Amino acid sequence: MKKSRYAYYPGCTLKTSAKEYDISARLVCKALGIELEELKDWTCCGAASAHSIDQLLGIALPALELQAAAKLELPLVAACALCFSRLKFAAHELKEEKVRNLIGEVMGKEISQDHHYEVVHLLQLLDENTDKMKIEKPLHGLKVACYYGCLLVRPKEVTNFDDVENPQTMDRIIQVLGAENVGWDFKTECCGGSHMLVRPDIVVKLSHRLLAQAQQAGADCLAVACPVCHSNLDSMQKTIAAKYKDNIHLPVFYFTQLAGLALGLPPKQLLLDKHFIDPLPLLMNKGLM
Amino acid sequence: MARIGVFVCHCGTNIAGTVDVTKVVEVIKKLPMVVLATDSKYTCSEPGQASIREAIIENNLNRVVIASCSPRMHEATFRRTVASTGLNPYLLEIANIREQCSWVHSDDKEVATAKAIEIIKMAVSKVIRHEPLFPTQVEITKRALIIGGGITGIQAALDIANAGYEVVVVEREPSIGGRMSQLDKTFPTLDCSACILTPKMVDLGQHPKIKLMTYAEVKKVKGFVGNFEAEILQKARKVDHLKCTGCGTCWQKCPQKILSQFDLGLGKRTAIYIPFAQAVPPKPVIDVSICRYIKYLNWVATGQEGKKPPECRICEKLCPTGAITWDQEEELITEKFGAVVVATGYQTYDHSHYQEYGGGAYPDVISGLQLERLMSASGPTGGEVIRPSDGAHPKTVAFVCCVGSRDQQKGRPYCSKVCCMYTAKHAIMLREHDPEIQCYIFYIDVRTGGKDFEEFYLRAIDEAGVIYIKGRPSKIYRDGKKLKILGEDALIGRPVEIAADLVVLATGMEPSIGADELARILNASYDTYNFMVEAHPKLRPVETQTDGVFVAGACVGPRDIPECVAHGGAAAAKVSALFSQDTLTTDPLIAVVNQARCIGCLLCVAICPFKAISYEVTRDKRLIAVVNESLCKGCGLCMASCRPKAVDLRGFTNQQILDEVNSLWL
Amino acid sequence: MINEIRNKAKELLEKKRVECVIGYERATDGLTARPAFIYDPSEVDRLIFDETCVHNLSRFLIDKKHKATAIVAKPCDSRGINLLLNESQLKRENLFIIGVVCSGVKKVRFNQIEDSLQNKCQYCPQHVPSVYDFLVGEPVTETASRNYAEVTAIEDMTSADRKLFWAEHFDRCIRCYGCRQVCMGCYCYECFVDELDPLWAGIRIASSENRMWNTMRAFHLAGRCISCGECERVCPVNIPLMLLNRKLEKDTVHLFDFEPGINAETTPPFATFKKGEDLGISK
Amino acid sequence: MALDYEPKIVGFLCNWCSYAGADLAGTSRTTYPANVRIIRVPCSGRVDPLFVVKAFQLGADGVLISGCHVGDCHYNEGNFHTRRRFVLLRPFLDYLGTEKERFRLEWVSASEGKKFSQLVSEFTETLKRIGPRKT
Repeated sequence: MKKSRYAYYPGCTLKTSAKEYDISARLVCKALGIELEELKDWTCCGAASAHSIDQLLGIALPALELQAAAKLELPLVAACALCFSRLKFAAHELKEEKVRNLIGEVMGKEISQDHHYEVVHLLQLLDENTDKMKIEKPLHGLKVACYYGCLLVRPKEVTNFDDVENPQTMDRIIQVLGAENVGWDFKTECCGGSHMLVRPDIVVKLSHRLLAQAQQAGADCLAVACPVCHSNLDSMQKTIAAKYKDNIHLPVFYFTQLAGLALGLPPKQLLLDKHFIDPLPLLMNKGLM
Repeated sequence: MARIGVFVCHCGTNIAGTVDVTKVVEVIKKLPMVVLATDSKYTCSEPGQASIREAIIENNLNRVVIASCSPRMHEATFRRTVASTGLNPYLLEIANIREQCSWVHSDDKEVATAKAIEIIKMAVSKVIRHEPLFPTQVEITKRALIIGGGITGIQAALDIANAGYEVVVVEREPSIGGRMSQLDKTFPTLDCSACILTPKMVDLGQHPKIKLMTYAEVKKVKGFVGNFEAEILQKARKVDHLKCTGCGTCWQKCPQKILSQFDLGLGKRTAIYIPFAQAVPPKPVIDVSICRYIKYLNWVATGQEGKKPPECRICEKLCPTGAITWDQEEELITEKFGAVVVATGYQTYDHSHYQEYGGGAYPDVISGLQLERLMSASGPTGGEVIRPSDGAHPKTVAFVCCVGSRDQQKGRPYCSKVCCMYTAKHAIMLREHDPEIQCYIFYIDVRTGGKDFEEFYLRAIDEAGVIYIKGRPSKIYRDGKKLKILGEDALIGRPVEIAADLVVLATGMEPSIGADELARILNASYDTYNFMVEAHPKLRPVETQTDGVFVAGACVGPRDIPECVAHGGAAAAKVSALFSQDTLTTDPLIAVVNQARCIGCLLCVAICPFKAISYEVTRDKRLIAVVNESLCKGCGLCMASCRPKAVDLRGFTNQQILDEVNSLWL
Repeated sequence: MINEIRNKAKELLEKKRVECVIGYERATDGLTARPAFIYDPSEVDRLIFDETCVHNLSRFLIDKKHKATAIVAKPCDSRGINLLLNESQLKRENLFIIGVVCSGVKKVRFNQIEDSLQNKCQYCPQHVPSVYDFLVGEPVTETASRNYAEVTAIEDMTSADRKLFWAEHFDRCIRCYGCRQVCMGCYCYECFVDELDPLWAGIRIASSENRMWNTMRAFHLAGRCISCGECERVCPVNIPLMLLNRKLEKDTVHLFDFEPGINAETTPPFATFKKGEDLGISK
Repeated sequence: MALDYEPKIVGFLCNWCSYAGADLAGTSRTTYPANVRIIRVPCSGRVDPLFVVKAFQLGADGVLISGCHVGDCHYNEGNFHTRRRFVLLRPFLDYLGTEKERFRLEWVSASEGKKFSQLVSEFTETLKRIGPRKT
């Protein structure tokens, strides 16, 4: 059901390496008349590390945010795919009374027995509100490869986001923005995620395949919904191109940035200049700036 | 006045060890109408039974209670014993004082004895109300209906017909032959499928006792074992098969073409067509959905809107025997049968559900069955294996096993059984087609349970140099002209990438479309995947819960050819055994209606799971329920729902059950 | 209103559309009503309809299954007709239903009429008959809401109290079977309670036998009682029989979402089932 | 509560599953209290509510109806109807003062001998706890 007010969980990266995602997201939601109420003193969701070390911790951390949102009696929206995944997992696990009690124990406080936590991703939020979008500058001529990453869609029974192999949520939004969404096969393949820190070689290999495929599919840029994917595809791109000696050059946007552009928000505000692969030339010669 | 004899069995120490049998006998002796109560070591033994027979005659007993093991154990035995003295076998009641008393109360002899006494009291109070019952006889129509003309149906039909009984085979396609006719060769012998199948098809087509109805469907079946009545819809062929000689001029000249279902979209067929060269009957039908003249007729009928289709009629002009009959319409034919064999077989899983493998999206990602058509000498490419996309000859071919099998995600958790072997077969045959072809097979497990299967699999590795990779691929995508398969070799734990020219998905089996609908028509049950459910998975594999309805072949579950043939034969044997009797004996433990009490609310008609209750109008214009004795299975649902207690169940009457309850407080 | 009924009755009888019109007429006491069977067009003026017309006349139709008959039906009576149609006790084509809009009928005791509605009317939301061929009266707007207050009141007792509560009532029962005779749902030729072999309920007037009778009478009407309240009205010892019927009605609505008499087609709850339904007993 | 009190349970068991299950309990020699008296019926759907009411009237402390698991009915649909009758009858008897703990419907398959013996033990326990029925 459509709502106009949401509890907002930015997550660590959006405060640091992915500022542009956070800011563009807030701006776009504002433009659509959607109120985002940031959770008070939120903690890390535990992504990537916590749950791979300690199952319980992996649920307890996001459970905190779920509780906070429940107190506000608002559905919780997450921007980062990893956070989204963790929150969804927690919500899924907390359906079990056993788990609820256990978590209550470790958190040292009574946790609400009402276990219908509503968690949505920013993509779903925008997709629901495309009708509210007043397109000032349609992104005509821009060929976008929508990249969802692996965590939004999997496992289906937990995230229940969209088709696992060929999701459409972002594509729909991109179309509304006036851009062209190219069909390609790697929408939900892994980019290497947090391996960037320990096994960059893996990331280079996987991300290269993604970029190469996107380019082969005729895309002239990528749209993503996850800060980790973004940093892999954007910041590693030069390294990748060098290693594989091919002329890959694909600006990587957050879908919120593209939305912002189309809604006529000033590019500066959207921090389009914060990317490693400078998207401005592309936007210029497409006459979008 | 009932004269009851009670026989308490020691069952060695099984009962006597826990229950004080002598005490029991003492108590039971004193019950009204009990003229004899005695015990014996082993009642079921010959001497035990003999003593019962003597006792019945000496004391001229007219009711017998045997307190021993569970009735599920020896009721039948003791019924025979009783019957052998001339007493009606249904005047017997078993008191279960072993399984439900001595064995479960071994810890307390007193309690067990007291309980045994009560159990026997219950039996006594019930047996008093037993009445002599007599099985009834019904005539049998010695004529079998076979639904499905695949190898299973063909086998069943031939066997029944050769046993001397009439058979009607109903096939929904224009020709019999089923899936097997689409195959090129069969594992593990690699003998040509057509060569072993077509002779059987011809035999069936020419058998004097078999009536073949192709292009027809079973729409309705009513009645019961021995006396079914089926409505069969004969679709309009627009061709008079009595006149047609099958010369083939029409389908050679017909200008209207469409992708052929038989070739799975790899080849074309005409509007007037036979599905394949060796079709039986070898006579065409007109596909009214595309025929130009039919289109023209519809155009005229619908007030000539839009562009005028050509008035083709070429087939009609060319037909030497004037067999084309445009006015031929579909007709509903009603036939009587004594038994039905369901052999509707399977279809392969639609691989377009596997987007991650580009199923349906990439022309060069094909199903196993499509490869069969490509390899078949009578197939669309005349046996030349080429890539559907560009006609190039593939040099690297990758197979993926368990597509639509063993996959929870796709709702197909079961193993389709044949894919491992047919994939090995494909690999071997591809090598024979072109020695330069390198095959890779991605598998979860290679299952070779069958005669010569393992050897065949090894042959694929040793002779055809197939490379088996353990693990289900994660993705298949187009990379230039090639298809990239991403997977993991689970044995070495490394990711693997293979660039192939052609990818073959070993699609699994699922029941043919409409299997569930047919099951409902036959009042037979089907599982969540719409496979038919056998009466018992081990002991009654070709029967269903509905008497007279048999199932065979792949409509019950994934099966290979020899199994299907065996099941077809098994079903045929059951049918023949049924037909070898002149009448059917029905169990007398069924519902009876007291017409004087019946108020005709017809609640029972609605409830009966076997449609065994109908109604009729009496002379005084009252509606009353009537039980069909051959359909009634004696479940008792009707009497439990009958307010005026107008219907009752022989052997478990209201009075009897009530008396059993009462006896506990007497 | 009454003239409409009389004219329609006259017309039906004159045109030989029906052989008999079943309605109400003034009883000899001059104030209560009683059932009337009109065969002669000239007698239609005997017919009346007002707040004293408490009886559910649909029961009389059962004997006229094969005769063309017209009947004056209040909403509750009309539900009865639907039930009988559903249980193939009536033939619709032989039936002409003069439906009357009803906003409740008065409590009637012997030869006096109290100035309050019958209990059944106080929670009856229906004012227009479910089925009719000809409707008389102005539609009423305000509707009572169906409520099971007095049922839940009993549910909330401890089972000991409940047992006591019913024991007190059932002990009074004299087994006159008036409740059965007046009920249009109790049309069995031979009621289970009259059966001797098997003997479901003893003939002696003992509380356990009475309990047996009252339990099964109600249960045989489970999913069938259309709450016309006749059983309770005729009970000479004032056993609150509707409390039994309405408990079952409450559960039937709740569990099977079924209300008897709304139409003649819907399959009653005991004649069908849903494979997936849980009904709150799955383990 | 008087511990020496031995409740009497009338058990209506369907011939194909539950009665066989009870037999299995015997064959595998699992012991359970001797408080249940088993009446064999072809199908749990054969059990007329009258039998239940009658059993209670006569003085049964508990009544058990047991049949094949839903979907496994030998007669395909029998237990679906049993279920519908039960869910209406049980609360009704409770309404009339017969505690609902005294009336149970349980699915016991032919292979669940253990389950049956546990069921009887547990049922007997419950009945002992709530004590004799005062009629």
